Parts: sequence; structure tokens; C-alpha cells
Amino acid sequence: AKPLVIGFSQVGAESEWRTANTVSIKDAAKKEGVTLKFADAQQKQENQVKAIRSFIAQRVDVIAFSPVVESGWDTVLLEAKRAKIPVILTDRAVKVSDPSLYVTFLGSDFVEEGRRAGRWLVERQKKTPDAVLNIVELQGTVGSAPALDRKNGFEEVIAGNPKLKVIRSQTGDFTRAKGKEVMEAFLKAEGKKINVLYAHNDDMAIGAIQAIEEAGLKPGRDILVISIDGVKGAFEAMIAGKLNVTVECNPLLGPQLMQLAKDVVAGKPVPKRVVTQEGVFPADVAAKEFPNRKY
Amino acid sequence: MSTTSPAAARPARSIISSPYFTSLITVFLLLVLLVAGGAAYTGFLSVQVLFNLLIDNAFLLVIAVGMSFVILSGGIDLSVGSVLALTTMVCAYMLQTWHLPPLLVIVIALAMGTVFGAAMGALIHYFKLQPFIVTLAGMFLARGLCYLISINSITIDDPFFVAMSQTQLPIGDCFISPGALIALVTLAAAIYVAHCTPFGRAIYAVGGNEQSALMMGLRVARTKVLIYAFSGFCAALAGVLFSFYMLSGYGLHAQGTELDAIAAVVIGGTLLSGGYGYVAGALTGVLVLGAIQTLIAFDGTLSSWWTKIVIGGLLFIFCVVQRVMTMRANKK
Amino acid sequence: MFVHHPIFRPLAALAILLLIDLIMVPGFFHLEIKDGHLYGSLIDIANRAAPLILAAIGMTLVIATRGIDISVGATVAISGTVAAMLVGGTMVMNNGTPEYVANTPMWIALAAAMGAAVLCGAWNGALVAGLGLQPIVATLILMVAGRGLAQLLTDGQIITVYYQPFFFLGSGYLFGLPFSLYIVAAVFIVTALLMRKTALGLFIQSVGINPVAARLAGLKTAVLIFFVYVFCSACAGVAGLMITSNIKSADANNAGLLLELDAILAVTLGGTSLAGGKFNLAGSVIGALIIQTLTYTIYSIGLPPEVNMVVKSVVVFVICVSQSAEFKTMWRRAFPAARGGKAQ
Amino acid sequence: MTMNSSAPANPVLELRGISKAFTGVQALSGVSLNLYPGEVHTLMGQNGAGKSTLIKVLTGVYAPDQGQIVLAGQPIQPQSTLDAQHHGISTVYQEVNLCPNLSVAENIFIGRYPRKLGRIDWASMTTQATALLDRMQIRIDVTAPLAQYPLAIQQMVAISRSLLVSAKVLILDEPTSSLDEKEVDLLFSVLRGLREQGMAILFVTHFLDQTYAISDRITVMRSGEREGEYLAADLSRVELVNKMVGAPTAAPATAVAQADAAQAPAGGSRFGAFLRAVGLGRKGALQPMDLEIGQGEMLGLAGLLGSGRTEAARLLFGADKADTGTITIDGKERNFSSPRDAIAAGIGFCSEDRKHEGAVLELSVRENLILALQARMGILRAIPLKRQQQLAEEYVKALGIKTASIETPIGSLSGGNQQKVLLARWLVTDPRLLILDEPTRGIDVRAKQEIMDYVSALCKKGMAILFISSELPEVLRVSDRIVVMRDRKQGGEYPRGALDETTVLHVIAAGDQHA
Ligand SMILES: Nc1ncnc2c1ncn2[C@@H]1O[C@H](COP(=O)(O)OP(=O)(O)OP(=O)(O)O)[C@@H](O)[C@H]1O
Ligand SMILES: Nc1ncnc2c1ncn2[C@@H]1O[C@H](COP(=O)(O)OP(=O)(O)OP(=O)(O)O)[C@@H](O)[C@H]1O
Ligand SMILES: [Mg+2]
Ligand SMILES: [Mg+2]
Repeated sequence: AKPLVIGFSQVGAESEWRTANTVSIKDAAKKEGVTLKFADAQQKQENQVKAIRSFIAQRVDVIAFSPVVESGWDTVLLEAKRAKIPVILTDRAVKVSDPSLYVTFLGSDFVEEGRRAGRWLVERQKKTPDAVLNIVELQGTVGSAPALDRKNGFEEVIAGNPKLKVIRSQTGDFTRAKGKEVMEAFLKAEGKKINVLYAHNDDMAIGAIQAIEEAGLKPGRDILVISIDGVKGAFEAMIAGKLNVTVECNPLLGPQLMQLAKDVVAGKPVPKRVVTQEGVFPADVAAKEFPNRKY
Repeated sequence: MSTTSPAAARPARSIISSPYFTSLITVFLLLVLLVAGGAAYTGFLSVQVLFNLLIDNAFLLVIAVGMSFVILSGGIDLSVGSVLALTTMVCAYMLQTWHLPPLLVIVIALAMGTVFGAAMGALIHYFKLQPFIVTLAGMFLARGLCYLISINSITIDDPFFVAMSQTQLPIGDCFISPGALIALVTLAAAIYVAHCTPFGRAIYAVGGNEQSALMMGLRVARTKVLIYAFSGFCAALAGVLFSFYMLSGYGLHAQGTELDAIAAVVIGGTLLSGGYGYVAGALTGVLVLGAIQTLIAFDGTLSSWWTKIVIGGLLFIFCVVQRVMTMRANKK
Repeated sequence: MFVHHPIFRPLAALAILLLIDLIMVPGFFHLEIKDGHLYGSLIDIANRAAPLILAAIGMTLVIATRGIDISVGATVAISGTVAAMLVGGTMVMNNGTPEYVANTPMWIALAAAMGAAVLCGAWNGALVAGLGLQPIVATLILMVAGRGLAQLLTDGQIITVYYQPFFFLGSGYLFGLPFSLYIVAAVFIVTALLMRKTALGLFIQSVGINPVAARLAGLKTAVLIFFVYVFCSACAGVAGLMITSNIKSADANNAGLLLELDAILAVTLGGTSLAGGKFNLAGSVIGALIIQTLTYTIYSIGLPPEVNMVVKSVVVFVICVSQSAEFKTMWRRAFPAARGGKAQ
Repeated sequence: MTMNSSAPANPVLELRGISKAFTGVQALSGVSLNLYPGEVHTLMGQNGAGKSTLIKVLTGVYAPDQGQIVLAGQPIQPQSTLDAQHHGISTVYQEVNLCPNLSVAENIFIGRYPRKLGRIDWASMTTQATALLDRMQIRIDVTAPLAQYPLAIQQMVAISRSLLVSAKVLILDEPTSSLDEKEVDLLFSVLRGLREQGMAILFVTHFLDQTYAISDRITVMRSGEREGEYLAADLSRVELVNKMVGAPTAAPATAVAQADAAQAPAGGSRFGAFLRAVGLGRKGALQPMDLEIGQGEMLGLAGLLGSGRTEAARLLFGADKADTGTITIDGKERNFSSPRDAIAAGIGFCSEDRKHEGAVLELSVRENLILALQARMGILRAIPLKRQQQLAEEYVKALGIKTASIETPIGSLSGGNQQKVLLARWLVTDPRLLILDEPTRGIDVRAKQEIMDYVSALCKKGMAILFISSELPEVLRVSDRIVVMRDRKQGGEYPRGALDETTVLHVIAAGDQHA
């Protein structure tokens, strides 16, 4: 039979996580004999819309995409629906007036990731019940969905605990350089008061760890470091004892996506929401887990 | 460039050395690009794909029109992308939070963009500041204001906006969006202004030699402020179109659009040093950029970095061919 | 008469920013010796501004010839990536203990990175000086494609470096001060000497102000323009090495992102006109320091991240307006009394 | 001073005690001037006397520090050129101030377009512009961009533009400096017509002949002050020159010329050949021509505007690349692909268009002066600052350049003084062949004399000079040999003394008949 054609519009290549995501999807497509039309949006929603329009024009079998933003998809998804092309969302959700515009959403739950980071800290705080833990937060890009959700999820969990206080919160744009730069400023401004660093991704945490070391402090001990994503670099840092925990955000969606696409085309019912398998990796399991990491 | 002196240009070489010729080359290259795409990818040369170029780039076209005026006057406006984002934000906020009637919202948004542009124009003119820097700061300011309104994206569900978004104006068995139509009308109006009104000609004069324009008794101050006001207006109008297009307001919308617009204008044959070029070039420039993107989407095998490299490569080929053909023509 | 020196206004702006810090941020000027070197906010600012200063020095010359180079950020990414990949090293787990292995001798890696940067500059220079493309478009090509090239090299991954000596460049200390400051000082001094002690400065200005006249006076305008772009990229190359060394990894996706805009901003804040011609190297350095101080101040004061951009833009507006001659005239008109006191 | 009081009516425009200072220079101090309707009033003075500045104050470009402008009895304070125009004062400035990118017709009409249904009526504009230029006997394509025409045409366009407004006062700052005789005659007949209609015309020139040909009244300025106001009929040439320079001149200009002519050497044969061009040409610019210049020879290039003199000079200098022909220097064949090559071979070229091709405006007098020398020496061998200053001081003195200091930006010098600096730029390189394209344009009588004397002296010492000038008498006076150009080709070559003004015109005219 004719091979299945999937049009996939990726956000861009802004981070290691994203590239791992892309690689996973491309590899899975190759393995399953699916023809993949891949378009990179260079972080722009309008480019994604253009790509989806061109997928419609090419009459692909399934359209999948990781939306840059949540809102603003009604029109183009309506066009896809009129052209009878099913749409699968990956990694990030969308807000549309009519949920039938997409078939299913496969991906992680950023709010849940934030909550997990928060829960780990709440547990950890129980070890030193009397001490107040001052937290500094390195946010992702201002306004981006992961930054908003990870912040909200984290705050939701720690809100009930008066011993946990966020004293500084600033954006580090998800990058190592900015993470380091901002952390340096935090250290100068707050000094030894800082007990915990919560970074919205591993890259910023790794940058910040360097800043902490250069300030003569021990990351992981003097300052607890919590981050999200679970990339290789984070595991290396945990093995070195500089990072305490990373909350996994799994980019390896390829195989699941291919399966969903096949089911959808075959007319099988699929759940509206497919959550990816994700774990929390504290430092003590890092060495054991490290060889298993693919990205 | 340093190699052409005014005295070296002689009437005998005038027809082909004029910017008109450069613009023609661009049109020719665009056609080559489309035909090549059609040959390589099935379904590429369909009418709807061509219309999609207009639909998807309507906002860029409107911005490029405003940018044309600015560049023709010898300036530059880096704030347009952010003003666009700010407009989507303001529209969304006023619609969703204050529930103002959509037409009023649009009027307010357009007025805001115009005032924003005019303020930058005034700073540029009266304080003799560099357009690049003033509009760069304007770019930061407008983006920053978006975040002050909200760091979330705001979905628009106002019926009028939704209608504008989803209406398809049929042409044959294909369709075009109201946004694309508005963009084309804006382009036509701008061409008229540039070529048939004193204001339009004053833009060219200022771009040719601001000092002379002043000495010739033109209202340089008014012209400059108006140019940036117009660019701000276009950015806001593009923002409104973008709101139709995306049905949302968001501070991260249209990042880097200013560079796309500048590239489009320059590819369309307008000289960045000002004074030479045609507003209509904005359309060809935008279509070239759009066609490159569509080509890449149709190909569908490029990874992110290859996409960047190929865009850069096509830009390179385009500029070089354009330049070499112009030089050839000048030699004859 | 110092008031009339072109460097005065950027310096004044910087001083005012620092004054605000003095009032708003406790301990801002506090310096201490930690691990045998100076430690404090001021050191951070200088250290963090180093790449920006380098980019601004290169950009100053480009701007002096009426050009502009918006590919600086991409060049930073390329040079950083090349260096990191060559020096590189991987961590191997050896019985549960990590071990680091270097790939290529460091000097080869550094030379290759600088070579790549110079190549970028030569590309830009060839397009601008050779083909006569407009600078912003010519460099736009590399801006778009360059970052793609860097990502191609790394496959989009962040390349972490595990080779200790390499870190010295960006985060090492010499005589208690960050080593990057010495590099910046060296580049600045060499450039300034080149401009003063050779005819380069005169030639660059002439080309920027009146290229036709310069050519008729016998200058090799094309060669000068070519050189300037190569120089700018070389500066960006060093900046790229510094950034890579500082974060101990090459992030092709984000390294030097928007650095070109900050560099151009620094040049203008330093009093060099984007219209070309007269330029002010020291001013550009101060411009870069202003930008970095501002960023750092925003972090230190603890403003919410949403207002970063608004604050930054307002400060830029204020500095630009206050530097303009027109503002001075207005000020004098508004406060005639201040004239005697201020003009001295 | 003879303040003539036989004024016909009330002055239409009065300047009272105008003062204006720039940093370091008192450009004007207490200058008064009366303009009467139906008169041509000529403003004379040496370079830097303040003529252009006075005009700029009058037309709202600069605000005066002191003094009053009274128009038809009402004091006015023009804020801008436009404002001045509204008051009925129309101006052509010394440096051509037009937009090179716009068409000729637009340059004439911009700001007051003919309209039809609210939009610009391009067709009518083109017709009107063509007609207007036709009146000045210029027949060109008015829809082509201005930049494609030589300076002289641009100047005429600027003048037509100012004629278009129904002004009460017309101001012309050195409008004739790039016009040839025929065009000057045309201009003057237009001006006479305007005078008849009762317009007041203020006119700046350095040409004595022209002054007397057209003016009714003369105001002489010296060092920013008004020396006096005279009726043209009452003031002899010698008196006028005396008043301009402020001291009795050693000998009147004409006398010097005659004396010089008397001791002229006989022919070109005594010079060792230095440069020989054979069949030098460029498509669309210059038909192949032969040219030979000997060491120590001054070769004049005469011809009408647009006859191809500048083009020939640019080809010799490598500024444009020749399509045909060869250049031999000292018997060796050389092909110049850029000015650098020519400079290396010992050639210098002083362009006619100082604003675009000469002055680097924001740089100082010193830097402008050493630019070519430094370019020849290369980047690394920088001329020590001391030596630069010494050179600058030397030439500022030798050529009488009026400048606040050698560090003043050249842009704030008066037009004539800029020209001198650019001449000095080439003199310091000590070239073997110096090409001077209209070097005396916009230079006052005395300075002109000084410069030509200076150049002649260098010539006697062995420098070859190619001298291009629209002033026939000057070319005839100083050249050892004259090549007449017409219609972008060589018209004929004549030794000194073989031609006088009428014969040259005859040669040019004959060419026209045959063509
Ligand atoms: N913008 C300026 N800044 C500083 N000085 C100036 C400026 N404009 C003119 N000057 C000075 O004022 C004096 C008068 O200059 P002006 O141009 O009026 O002379 P001019 O009589 O027109 O001479 P020319 O015949 O050479 O054109 C000169 O010394 C000149 O250097
Ligand atoms: N009246 C005119 N109409 C159209 N073109 C003209 C006219 N006069 C000159 N030109 C153009 O000028 C060119 C030659 O001018 P060039 O500058 O070499 O002559 P020139 O004798 O040096 O004149 P000028 O005194 O203006 O410098 C010709 O190619 C011609 O196109
Ligand atoms: Mg003058
Ligand atoms: Mg000439």
C-alpha cells in the first residue's frame, strides 16, 4: 500500500531537548516506513501556520505539530478539518473553541512537571523541618508555555508550606549563559541567604551551577538545585553531586506518535489525551540511570 | 557603493541602471523560483498555493509597505514586529477583558500604533537621533509593554474577529482571506501615495538628500514624523490582520519580523540608503520570502539547521544574481 | 573642557547608572578576595561585558565605514562551536568515576575557531566590498545561515567541554582579575594603536564619510571595507571563544543570540554615528559597559522579568535623548542659569 | 565711503546690523544691506568674506545672533527656507541643493506640483519643465534622474526651480561658477527679464565681467563686515578689487595676464614627453582621442560644457576604466584600472565636484590635506602628526586658506577655501602630472591669481599640468598648448598664441556645423 504521509511542524531547534524530540520523531518515521514531511518553524507561530497550510495543499494523511503557542489555531485547524486531515498535537496543548479540531494530544504536562519539582522539595524540606528554605527561581522565556506552567505548578505545591519562600525570580531564557549571568547577580544580591535553586530547565541549572561554584559555594549542598528536563548534562551534574534532582520531560515521542497516526488513519478510536511516561530522577539514581539516557 | 560616482552615471546607461530594472529582475527571479518549485514538487504550482502565499504573508506585506516608506526616506524601523505583537495584545485584551466592540478596538489599536510611530519619528527628527537606535529601543519598549499587559497569550473569541479569520472569499474554486485583501488594498493605496501625492514625493526627496530637501523648502520634519507614523500605522494594521489570522494576542508573536520586512523591501529592489526603489517592490520581496519558505515546507526533509542554511543560501543566490545582473546591465 | 569631549556623555550616563546602583542595591560596590581573586558585582559586570565589548569594538569600525554587521551573533556561535568540538572531550565512566578526555590540542582548536570566524568575516567582506551588496542584507545571509551551520556541526546538541585549561579564557583569573579583561584590554589597545599609529583610522573615516572622494584620493576602498568586516568577525570570534569557555559549553542554538543588536546599541551609546565616519572606540567600550550594568542592575534590584524590556528601552531612550545636541540646546533654553555652571 | 542715496524706491528688503558667529569664527558682524525692486544687486568679497553666510541668514537657514531683516517695511524672522519662500524670497545656494535621485522635472516642481484631481499631474509637469528649461535653451530628458546630468545642468535646474516661484526677491549664490559663457548669457537675459518685472535680485559672483555686465548695485564684503555699497556705474574695476582685498593690489589682474603672455615660450617642443594617450575612449562618454603632455607643460583643455573634458580627465586618472586606447608614461605602457594606479604613476586629479568627489566633510583641514599623500604611502607608514601639521600650516599659508585652524572640519570652510584645501591635497603629493578640473571655480579674483601663479611656478619646475576650465581667457592665458574638445571628442590642438577667444569659439562652432 501507499506509505502513510505525516506532515510534522516542529517548533524549532532552540534546545537540546527539542533536537532530541526531532530526532526521535524522524527515527521512528523511518523505522515505521512512514513518509515524514518535516517543517521547522524557527520558533514562529506564523511559520507553523504556513507549514500546516502547505501540508493541507499537499494532502498529507496526518498533520502533527508541536504548537509554539497555545492559542490562535482555530482557523488553520478548521481548514485541515474541512480537508478531512486529522491533526495530532505533540508536546504542547492548544486552546481551541472546538475540541474536535484535533484528534488527540500526546505530550507531557508542564504543570505536572512543576508540581513534581515542588513535591520533591516539600519532601526534602521535611528533613530539616525547622529551617526556612529561601528559593531563587530561574524562569524560562517570558510568556512561553513551559515557563508559565512550570512556575504555576511549582508554586501550587509549595504554596501550602510557609517554610518555603521564593525570594527571587528572573528569566534566564532557557539558556546556560543567561542562567549563569542571572545566578551571579542573585548571589551578589542575596548571598548566603539562598538555599534552593529551581530552574525551569537543565541548561539554566547547569549555567547557574557554575556561578555557584565560582562564588565559592557547593552546588547540591550549600544550595539545593532542582531542574526539569533530564538531559544528559543534568545526569552528569548529578553524578558529580552538583545537581540534586531533575524532573524528566520526555522528548522521545516518536514511536508513540507513529502508533497514534496509524490508529487514527485506520479509524481506531484514540484517547483525547496521551500522557508520556516521565519520571523524577534524584541524584542517587543518576549514575545507574546515566547509561540509559538517549539524549 | 564606493565604485559608482554620480558623475560616472551617464544618461546613456540610465534605463537599465535604474532601480526599475532591479525590480524587474526580482520579478523575473521570483517566477524562476516558482517554476523551479513547480517542477520539483507536485502540487506546488497550484493557484491555492499561490493564494496561500498572500494569505499567510498578508501581515508581512502590510509591514513591508510601511517599511518601504521608511527605507525610501533613508531610515529604518526595527520596532514593527513588536508593535505588531503589542497590537495583537491590546486587541485581545480590550476584546476579552473589557468587551469593547470590535470596530472600536481596531480603531484604538490603529491609533495607538500610529501614535507610537509618530513619537519615534519625532524623537528621530527633533533630537537628530539614529533611526536604528530609536526604533530598536521602540522594539524593546513595545515588546515589554506586551508583557505588562499579560505574559500569557490571550485567545480572541469575538465573533467579528472569528468571522474575519474564517471567511474565505472564493475566487474560482480557490479562496483568499479578507486579510490578504486588506493587505493588497493597503499596498495599492501606498503605491498611490508614493507616486501621486506630494507627501510621497517628499519621502523620496528626503531619502535622496535630506539637507537639500530642507533647502528646497520641503517640510522635512512633518514628512519624517509622518513616515514613522505611517510605518507604525502599518505595523498596527498588520497586528490587526495578525489577530484575525491567529485569533490571539501574545507578546512573543512575530519575533524578528522586522528583519523579514527589511529583507523583503531590499529584495524588492529598494536601496537601504534611501531614495531609490518602488513600494510595489515590497510585494515581490514578500512573495520571494514566502516562496522560499513554501519550497522548504514542500520539500519536507530538511532539519532545522538545514532550513536555516537553505534560506540563507537562497537569499544569497537571490541577492547575488540580482546584483550581478544589475552590474552587467550597467556595464552595457 | 572635558565636558565637551565626546567620551564625557557616555561616561556620565554610566556614572549615573552606577549611582543608582549605589543607592538601590546594598553592597553593590562591595569587593572581596575569594579564592585569591577579586569577587563582586563590578567584577561580574566587567567579566560579563567582555564579549559585548569585543563585539562592539569590531562593530565600531564596520559602522565607521557606513556599514553594519548583523551576523555577529552567528559568528559567535560558529567560533564557539568549532572550539568546543575540537577541544571537546567526553566524559567516560570508569568504574563509576568520571574521567575527562580532550580531543585536539587546544591551540589548534583555538586557531581553527578563529579561522572559522575570519572566514565568516571574509565572506561578509567579499559580499559587501566585492559584490557591493548592501551591508545589512549581505550580513543577514550569514546571520540566518551561520547559526544553522553551527547547529549542523553540533547536530543541535549543546557541546560540553571538559578540558580545564580551556576554561581559563572565559572564567580564569590572572593577578586577581578575570582573564577575559586582559583579552579585552589587549584587543582594545591593539585596535586603538592601529587607528592612531597607522593611517587606518583616517582611511576608515574617509571611506565612511565620502567613499567616492576616498577612492579618488587613492584609497583602496574595497580592501579597507573587506578588512573591517574581517576584523569585526575576528572580534566576534574571540567573543565566541570567551562565551564558550565561560559556560564551559557551546550552545549553537543560543550563543550570542541578539549580540549584534547590543553591540550596535553599545556603539551608538558610545557616541559613534551610524551614518559612518568619525568613530569613538573608547565610547563603544563604555557603551557596552552601560548595557551590561543596566542588565545587571535589573537583576539585582529584583524587578519582575516582565518589566525588563520596558526598563531597558526607557533607559536607552533617556540616554540617547540626553546625549543629543538638540537636547542640550533645549536644556540651556529651559535653564539659562545652569549654563555658566555646566558649560565650564 | 560713498553711500549712494539715489535709491529708486523704498527697499523691498533690508538687512540691519546682522551678526553671526560660529564656534571660533565671527562670520558676520553688523552687516547691513538694501535690496531695491527692479535691481540686480551683486555681493562681492573674497573667499570666506561671509557672503554665503549672509544669504543663509537671510533665508532662514541660520538664525542671526543680532540684527534685523525687514521685508517691505515689516520685520521678519524666517525660520526655514520654506518660510522665506512664503515671504517671497527664493534662493539658489552655492552648493547645488537638489535631490539627485529625483527626476529633473521633479526637482524643479517639488513642493509645488501641478495637480489634477488631487493627484500629481505628471504629464503636465513634464511638459512645463521641458518648456521652462527650453527657455534657458537646455534640451534634456526631464524625466531622467538629476544625478545623471553634469553639475552645470544641475545648476541650471536649480535656477529654473527658483524662477518658478513668483518671488519678490531672488537670491543666487555663485550660480555661474559652473556655467559656460553661453549659459551665463542665457541666465543673464532671464535675469534682465525678471528685473524688468520689478524683482529684486541678489547675486553673488567672483567674476568681475559678470558683475559689470548685470549689476546695478554692488555691495562689497570683507572679513564678515560690509565694506560699502556702491552703484556699479560709479565703481571702477580696480577700485572694486581694492575694496575687496582691503589694500591696493600690486597690479590689476589683466596687467599680470598680459605680462605673463609676453614672456610665453614658443611651442610645445621643448618639453620632454611624459604621458601619451593613444585612442583613449569610453563608450558613451568619450570618443577615442590622442593626448600628449610633456614635463613642465601646461596643457589646456577647452570646450563647452559636456564636451567630454571631465570624462577625458577621469580616464587618464583611472577613475573610469577606458574601453579603448593605451596610456604610455615615460615610454612605458600603463593601464590604470583605479585611481591608485594613476597616483602610483605620479598623477593627481583635482575633481570639479568638490562636494561629492573631493571634500571629506567631517574631517579636518589637515586630514583632508594629507589624505592623498597618506594613501600613496600606505597604511603602515603613517605620516607623523608633527609633519602633518607642518604640511597643513605650510599650505594654508601658501594658498591663503582661510580657516579657524587646521583642525577645523573642512565642511565649515567657505566653498572657495574648501577648493584650495583640495588643491593642496594634490600639491603635497608632488605629482608629476596634475589634472586640474575647474580648479578655480568659486574662487575670488585674487585667490585665482595666486593659485594660477603657484601652479605655473610648479609647472616651470617640471610638473606637467592638465588644466580644464570653462573660463576661456584663463585657459588661453596660462596654457602652453590647448586641446579643444567638442561633442565628446577631440576638436583640434593648438599651440599657445595660435588661438584667441573668438577662434576657439570658432573651432567649437565649426565642429557643430560639420556634425
Ligand atoms: N557652518 C559653519 N560652521 C563654522 N564656520 C562656518 C560655517 N559656515 C561658514 N563658516 C565660516 O564663516 C566664514 C564665512 O563663510 P561663507 O561661506 O559665508 O564665505 P563666502 O563669502 O561665501 O566665501 P566663498 O566665496 O568662498 O564661498 C568662513 O570663515 C567660514 O569658515
Ligand atoms: N546639455 C546636455 N544635455 C545632455 N547631456 C549633457 C549635456 N551636457 C553634458 N552632458 C553630459 O555630460 C557628459 C560629458 O560631460 P563631461 O563632464 O565629461 O564634460 P565637461 O566638458 O567636463 O563638462 P563640465 O564642464 O560639465 O564638466 C556627456 O556624456 C553628456 O551626457
Ligand atoms: Mg560662499
Ligand atoms: Mg567638467
